[in-house]
Amino acid sequence: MLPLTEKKIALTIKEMESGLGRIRDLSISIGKLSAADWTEPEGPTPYPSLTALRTWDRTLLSRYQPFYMPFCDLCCLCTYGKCDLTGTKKGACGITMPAQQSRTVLLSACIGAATHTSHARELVTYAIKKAGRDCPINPGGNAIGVEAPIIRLVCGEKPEILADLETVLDYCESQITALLAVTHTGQEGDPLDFESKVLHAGMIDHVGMEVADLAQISALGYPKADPDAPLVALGMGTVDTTKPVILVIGHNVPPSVAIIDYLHNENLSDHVEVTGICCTSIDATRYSPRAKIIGPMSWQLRYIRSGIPDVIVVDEQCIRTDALAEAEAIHAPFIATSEKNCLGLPDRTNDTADAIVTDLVGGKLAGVLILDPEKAGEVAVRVARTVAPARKNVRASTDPATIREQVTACTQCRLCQRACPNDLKIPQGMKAAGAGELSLLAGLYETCVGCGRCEQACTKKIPVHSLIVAAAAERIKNEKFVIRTGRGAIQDIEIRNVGGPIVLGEIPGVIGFVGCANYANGGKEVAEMSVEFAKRRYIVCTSGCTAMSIGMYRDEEGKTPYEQFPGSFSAGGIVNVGSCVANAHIAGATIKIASVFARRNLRGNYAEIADYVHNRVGAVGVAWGAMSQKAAAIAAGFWRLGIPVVVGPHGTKYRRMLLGRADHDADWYVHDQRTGEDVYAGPAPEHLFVAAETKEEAMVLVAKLCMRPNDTTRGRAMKLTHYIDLSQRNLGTIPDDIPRYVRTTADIPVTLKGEITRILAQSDWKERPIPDPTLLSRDKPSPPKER
Amino acid sequence: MLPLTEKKIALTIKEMESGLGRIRDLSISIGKLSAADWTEPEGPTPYPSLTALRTWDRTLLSRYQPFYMPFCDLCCLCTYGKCDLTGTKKGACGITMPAQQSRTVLLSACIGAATHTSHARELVTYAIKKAGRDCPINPGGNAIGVEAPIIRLVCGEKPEILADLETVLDYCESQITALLAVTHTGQEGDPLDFESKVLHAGMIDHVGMEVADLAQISALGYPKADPDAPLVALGMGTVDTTKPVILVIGHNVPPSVAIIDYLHNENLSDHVEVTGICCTSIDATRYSPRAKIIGPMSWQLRYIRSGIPDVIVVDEQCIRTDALAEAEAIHAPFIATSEKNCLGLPDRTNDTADAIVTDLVGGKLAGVLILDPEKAGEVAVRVARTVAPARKNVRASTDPATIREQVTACTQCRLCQRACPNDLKIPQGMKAAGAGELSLLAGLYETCVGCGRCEQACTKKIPVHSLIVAAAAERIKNEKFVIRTGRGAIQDIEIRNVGGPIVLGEIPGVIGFVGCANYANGGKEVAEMSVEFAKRRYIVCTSGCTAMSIGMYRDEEGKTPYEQFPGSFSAGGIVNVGSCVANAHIAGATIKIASVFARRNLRGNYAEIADYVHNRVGAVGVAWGAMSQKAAAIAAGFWRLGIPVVVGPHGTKYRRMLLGRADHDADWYVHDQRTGEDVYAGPAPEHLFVAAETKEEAMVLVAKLCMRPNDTTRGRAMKLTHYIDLSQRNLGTIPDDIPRYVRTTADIPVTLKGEITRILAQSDWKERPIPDPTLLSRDKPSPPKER
Amino acid sequence: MPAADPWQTAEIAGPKKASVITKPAMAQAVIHRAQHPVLIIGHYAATIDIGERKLVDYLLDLARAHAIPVIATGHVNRTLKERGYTGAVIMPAVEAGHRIADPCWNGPDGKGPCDLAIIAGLPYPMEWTLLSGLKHFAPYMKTITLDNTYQPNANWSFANIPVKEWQENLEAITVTIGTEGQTDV
Amino acid sequence: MPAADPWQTAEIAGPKKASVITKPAMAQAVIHRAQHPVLIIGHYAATIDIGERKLVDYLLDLARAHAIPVIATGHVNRTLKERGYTGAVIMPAVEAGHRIADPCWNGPDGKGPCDLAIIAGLPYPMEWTLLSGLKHFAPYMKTITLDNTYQPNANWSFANIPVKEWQENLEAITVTIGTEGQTDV
Ligand code: SF4
Ligand code: SF4
Ligand code: SF4
Ligand code: SF4
Ligand code: SF4
Ligand code: SF4
Ligand code: SF4
Ligand code: SF4
Repeated sequence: MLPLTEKKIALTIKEMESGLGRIRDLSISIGKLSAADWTEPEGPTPYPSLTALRTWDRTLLSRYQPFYMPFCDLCCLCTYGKCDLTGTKKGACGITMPAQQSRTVLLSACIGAATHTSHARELVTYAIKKAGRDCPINPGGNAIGVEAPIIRLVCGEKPEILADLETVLDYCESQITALLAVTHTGQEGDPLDFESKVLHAGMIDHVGMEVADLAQISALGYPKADPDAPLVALGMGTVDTTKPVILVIGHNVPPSVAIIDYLHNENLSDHVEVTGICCTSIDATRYSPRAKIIGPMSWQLRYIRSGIPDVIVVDEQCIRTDALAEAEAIHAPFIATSEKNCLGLPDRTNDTADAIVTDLVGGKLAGVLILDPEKAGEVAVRVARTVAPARKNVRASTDPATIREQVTACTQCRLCQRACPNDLKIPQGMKAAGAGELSLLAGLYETCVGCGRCEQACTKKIPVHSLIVAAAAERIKNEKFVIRTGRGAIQDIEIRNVGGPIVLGEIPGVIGFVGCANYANGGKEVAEMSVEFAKRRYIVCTSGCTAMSIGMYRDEEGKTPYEQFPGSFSAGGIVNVGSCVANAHIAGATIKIASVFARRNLRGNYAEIADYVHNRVGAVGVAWGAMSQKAAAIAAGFWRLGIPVVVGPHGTKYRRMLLGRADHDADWYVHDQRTGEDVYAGPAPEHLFVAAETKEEAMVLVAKLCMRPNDTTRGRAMKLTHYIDLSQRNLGTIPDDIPRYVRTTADIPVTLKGEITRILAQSDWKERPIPDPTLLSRDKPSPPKER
Repeated sequence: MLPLTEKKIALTIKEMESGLGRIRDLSISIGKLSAADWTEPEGPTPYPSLTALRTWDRTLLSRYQPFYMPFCDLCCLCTYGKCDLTGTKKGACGITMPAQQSRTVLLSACIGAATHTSHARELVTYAIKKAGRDCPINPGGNAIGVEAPIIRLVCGEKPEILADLETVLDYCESQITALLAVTHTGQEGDPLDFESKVLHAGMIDHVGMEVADLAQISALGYPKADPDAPLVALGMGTVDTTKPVILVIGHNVPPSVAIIDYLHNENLSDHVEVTGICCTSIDATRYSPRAKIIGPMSWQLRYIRSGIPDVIVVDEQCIRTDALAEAEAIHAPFIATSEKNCLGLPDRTNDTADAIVTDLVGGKLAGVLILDPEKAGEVAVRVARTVAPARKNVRASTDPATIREQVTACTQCRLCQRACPNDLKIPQGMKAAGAGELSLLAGLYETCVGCGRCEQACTKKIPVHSLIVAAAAERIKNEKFVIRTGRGAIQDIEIRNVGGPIVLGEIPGVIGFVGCANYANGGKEVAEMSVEFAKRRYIVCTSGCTAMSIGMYRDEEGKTPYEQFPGSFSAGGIVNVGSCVANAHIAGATIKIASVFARRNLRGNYAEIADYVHNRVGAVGVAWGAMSQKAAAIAAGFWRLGIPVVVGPHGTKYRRMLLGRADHDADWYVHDQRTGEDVYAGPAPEHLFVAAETKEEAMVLVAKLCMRPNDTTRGRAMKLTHYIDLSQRNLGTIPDDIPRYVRTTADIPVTLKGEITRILAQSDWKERPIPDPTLLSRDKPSPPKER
Repeated sequence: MPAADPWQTAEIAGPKKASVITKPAMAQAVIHRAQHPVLIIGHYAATIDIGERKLVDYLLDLARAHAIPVIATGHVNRTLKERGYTGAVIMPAVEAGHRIADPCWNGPDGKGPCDLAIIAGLPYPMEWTLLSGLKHFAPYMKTITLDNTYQPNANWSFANIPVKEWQENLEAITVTIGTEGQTDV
Repeated sequence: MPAADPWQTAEIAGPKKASVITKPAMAQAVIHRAQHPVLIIGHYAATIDIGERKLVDYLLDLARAHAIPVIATGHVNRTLKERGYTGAVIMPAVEAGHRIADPCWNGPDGKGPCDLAIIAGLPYPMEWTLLSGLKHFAPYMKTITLDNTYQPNANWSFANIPVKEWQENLEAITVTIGTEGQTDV
């Protein structure tokens, strides 16, 4: 039976006779979420349809134009193809290359939004089962008034209990279905309309993420908006390998919860190590700080191949699709737990734990599918405890001699390097290793993202990645770090406290480091960048794999960033909100600035709030090692709020940038709500989506992109100080666009007064007013209210 | 506000006091569709989850193995890529080539299912607006007892009113979202699990299609399961070009309905031609037989470029994405009407019809977006009537002299031919045309699918397609045909009548020609095939563009197949069910054979019914010019029912076939429900998805694939007769696999007794029992009941 | 070896591409070396003119000269019978591909797994996809196409060559087949 | 002209591929012919060794010899300044691509739309995608890369050549630049 049959119901009956004989004023509302006492007036676009925010999207897209960089000249999406779309050529369906690229972006964003939404559906269903339909949504107790800023903003609803979230998900699913339909051959043809739909998909993605994290925070007792969320162990070096070790990989926490619960109930918590990779591990530590985080997704191969895990449990998302084969190679029993990731395994859900344990321990089965988290949890623990003793003896580590022996086969053909996404100089490492010098090979460990493509390419079947890892064995032992686990949402009081400083400029920006840092050196670079900005007293937010990468770093005193900086949403804080779905809290924080601090109405009022955020909240997202479709969707959700996103060089593979033209003055006028006039406000922020080539370039960009038309002179001076300083240090020069950002002489940082005054004098700079800025034209009819 | 707030509610209260003071036995069920009087017991899998039918899928897939034919060596789905997956190489996420190909198929199937489901959502919302939430679902009045076989089978629900369909769509959307999530990087890794999910997507697609057609039939008064649905005009030659001409393109009928209504209300029906391309046109003729069908989607360029349409109205799906540019080229005002296809046009939904008409007529705007079908209808008519008189004078036709002039630029570089999906010998046509001989060029018209890629490739900018069309001007004038418009569902009485003959073999099979015939000669070939099988007294079903292609054909007496054969679901009938979404009725008919004829329970009883259909109903689908993602989803829906699908040579681009191995005897055992034994039943049907290279090969295959284990000896003899006869005529020989299909000597066709007895004698043939067949193992636990 | 592009411009395959047959001896050597070749003849072979003859005639010459078992796809068997060739196994091209990719299949003649598929006369995109299936999933065997269009997914293919050059090649291949193939390919 | 494959094996582009620079004169001719070339220098130029010098040194030779305006991407400007070159315009590579693709943009020096982009020193996949953007959307200009890896999306690129060969080419190009380019490309 559909969960629909249990949807929230509000029933009011004024008069009635029994047996349904007479009824008067019977009012039943189903799926009506908003609390009766929510008096906030409804804005123009609750539950927006595909085009309801098209006007706002076009406003953004006319400033921030797509620059397409096709990743293939062809389209192969239907059997008419492949079609050659080079240049101005059209496909058999009439599509042009710009439309094809934006269509591909939409497809990615749909996959991303679907992934989060489907995950949210799993979590809500699970949370309801665990805590009941009436379990209140509670991300932070009294500290939080606006419990679901994105849902309020997008859906115009105020969810109160878990069951309310189901209706929100119905909406998300219907939008995703419609958006996916748009990618069908012979539908949308205009690139900007595709882009508008990308933004819609991104917005839906954020709704889905918010639902997901609200559900698990509420039902599982995670830290509730807690700046002092516990510090937990991070890194392969933290694992006590004398104990049985369970590895969980993925994003959907229920199996991990079941493992932890089972251990607790059986008094085994001290006797088994629960270790995790990817977001599941963060969420496991939100549930129990005893769990250990191994590292980001790129740690999968190296950790499995270490032989340490005695049992591997996977759920969904970002799991290597060859995880089963890798587990088999180390003879670790394997448990899949998600309908979305069955890996061809026999479904043992309906068998007894005893029977399953027997088959796994006896080696009758290499792996099983168990679609019942509790059963999976019990089986995982029991199997781990049974197989561990024997496995401890066989854990193979490749010694230097073996490495040298294996590398001798290398012909220096360079195919491994040509397959490596990071173009790593593997052949040189092989050569040196052959000559007895392992340091070059070991050095690759830092930049290797563990994708295994090198091994696939090697015609000599050299286990390249394994050798790199083996050569780096010492470093790995020292992978002992801490990370502050996911705190969840931002408190209203925090928002109130920083609202002023952000506007005044004591806080020059809010920077979110999100996604995974899967790029050569990407982990180290996000750590360095976050420390740099935290030191400069920006608010640094992070989540997911990037949050782990930040933790894998030490300052001179050996402190990780989480030990060095507070976890509060305040100047100089490094705020780990949680797993990937917790990204919603970062977007939510910017929205809450409009609501809690500036008292704007959120309810179904998307365009106004996005306009507020875009013009006033100096937030920038950084997805350094951008990789998956989820990342595309997350970024799109930020774009629709007008928040710029910077990606690393690999991010150019997302098919397009959204770039402003600082040299087109006309693009940068805003309406001044005080005077009603259009005022040049400078290219602030200059881009909506831009790839940086290096960490140094990224930092300068980020500092620049934090500027907003609404900055006070004090705020602007502060932001310019950082921008100029970062530019001087990293690019060796004062940026040449300073005149665009100086509105009045009061904007000029005191320390640079002379220099900047000289620059302004050499340009045709004129003082100009500081507007009360908006991009919304009040004259134009508001978009139709649909759906 | 969500439509959810208006979901169907069943309320029962036994006792209560006013003011909600005391309530007893209050039962409210929301989204509960099934009529209270529906006593059919519920099967094991109502609303099946992603894995609920995995066991059934694996049963099919173990017989019908995927043979992957990668359409590209690479994967480019995330920014880790591109990854080289050649051979056994794995991508950076660990994926293998078979998994990647099946993942791509899943992506296509998701897009297809989303397209139908989103379309269904539009239609249900529209139908409810038009006819009310309580409008009964009525596909055929008293003639139909099982109103929604697919919904009953899949969802375990019995929908009664339009509102009931919304809950069904909620389910579809949630499944599509989950399935799409499966395509995310790092989820499913097993090819067969991907394939199982493809089948799930196909099943959902069929639910979506059924919802869509039930909604429009019920609300718009279409023919209701009417074998004598009207014959309507088909072909460019049928248009009265002296009148203003409106062209509608797409699939979503509301704008067409509005045009027809407006004409009717204004007494203009005689004064304006309503012409259409693609399914919208079929549905327009279901609404009003005065509307005219121009042809399949491949007629878009040729018809627009003829200059005949005075106004072009597009909705969604299968519309050339350059339709706006083509419309502009002939100065025909353009109206887009779908959120899914906005084409960058200004949204004028909230403006008055007067204002929009003025802007379109005055040429101020080339096109507009109007998201209100009624308004779009009015505007279309008024604009057409205003602009038509002037446009009649400018309609350009390219005369032979102009053609000869234009072809002189041709360098015989052959780039056009190399771009042509059908490898047409355009350069030869150009050469001959240059020499004054147009017949070669004109001859290409028959095989050209109007994709325009030739023009895109020509470095001399020769308008190749236009010249082909111009050269064929005479033929086009003669495109005057008729088609029996879509009748909708199949009546229960028809099912009862054919159930016996199908089992007895008087009717050797049910063949569905679906999709679009976009392949060189594809249209002609589907017509010939359907006539051939109708003559042989198979039941021929068709829909969509293929139904049009079948109509564009005449026998020696000049009759189209629709004039030659009846429209009833009976031996020798050619049954046009309607537009693409009406394909649900073809699948539905096979399900109804199990239900209405064989009295099996449908309710949530998928595996048993699919097993019935697979083993007993000799149905085969043919999608000759397979093209879009929808076609992939439709095919997958048939596969899950165990119905084989034959595609044309382009169909190999779907990335894989599902092929049986006739030479593996062990694959073809079925359980005999009478004896409990496993019995060799022959490879019947031999394949689930197979591409034929030619029409001739396809016909032999289709005849063979109609055989089923349950065939009576009389039925088998009849089927063998056709199989052998078609093979002899087309392949010049008796097939060598006859011994596999002859179970007892009674199976041997009388006319071929001697020959076949000889063949059997030369093989190691032995008589064997005819089973009461099933592939379901009663011993194995039934799949878990989830969701 | 000269570069070659897919005949249908957009049908790019990927990193692994067919070697171009630049002279008949290459093809001869490939065919000669095979223990269990199979010849797949598509229906276009019956209609494509090469000089006075059809493609199918050259292919049958080859089959007969080397006793190569034939799989007839489409409806080409009708033509084979007209030519007096009755030994072909009839099956759809994709079914042939599926079986050939199975290292346990004993070939159309039951004599053992195929180690070389010689393919010609199929519609270009169908041959392309079929060869792709074999390229990826039949690692134990090789493929060669004798069409005059470049098929990147084969192991060996002609470039896109004119009919005359094709004819010369085919004549050389079919005439001298059976003699030692000397060229290293 | 020899065939060339993308340096990163899987980065196949499509039907339109770069002509391979087989001798310095080709590159010279291309550069010489340009009215408004622009030189985009990526950050790797500062780290890649070519003999005793860095790639950036060759590129600056070129810029200086031909007075080609320079766009410095990444953080390479720091190195340019160390080399005494202060005239570079600093912008992210993708922003440079976006502007260059605009036929109304007057180039980094304001002297007119670019008709040739000379690119080197970017991360391979980033350069690949950037060149793809220009290939498709900047029809009025040409692109050449001076890296020693084949970039299929440029109009001209070296094949994947060893450093020594690269060095010889770069020396020839930068030394003789400004003299008549004679080779037909
Ligand atoms: S779009 Fe991707 S899968 Fe398609 S041809 Fe290009 S690289 Fe291959
Ligand atoms: S979707 Fe369009 S461009 Fe892509 S393959 Fe199909 S017809 Fe060609
Ligand atoms: S595993 Fe490491 S070295 Fe190997 S290809 Fe991937 S990133 Fe490069
Ligand atoms: S691919 Fe293998 S053999 Fe070639 S250089 Fe790399 S490690 Fe050596
Ligand atoms: S999805 Fe996997 S195979 Fe495809 S590009 Fe990404 S990492 Fe590579
Ligand atoms: S329009 Fe016709 S001739 Fe031209 S490429 Fe398409 S099918 Fe071939
Ligand atoms: S592409 Fe143009 S020039 Fe070349 S053969 Fe075709 S029509 Fe002639
Ligand atoms: S048959 Fe094909 S082209 Fe025609 S309307 Fe249906 S899906 Fe579209």
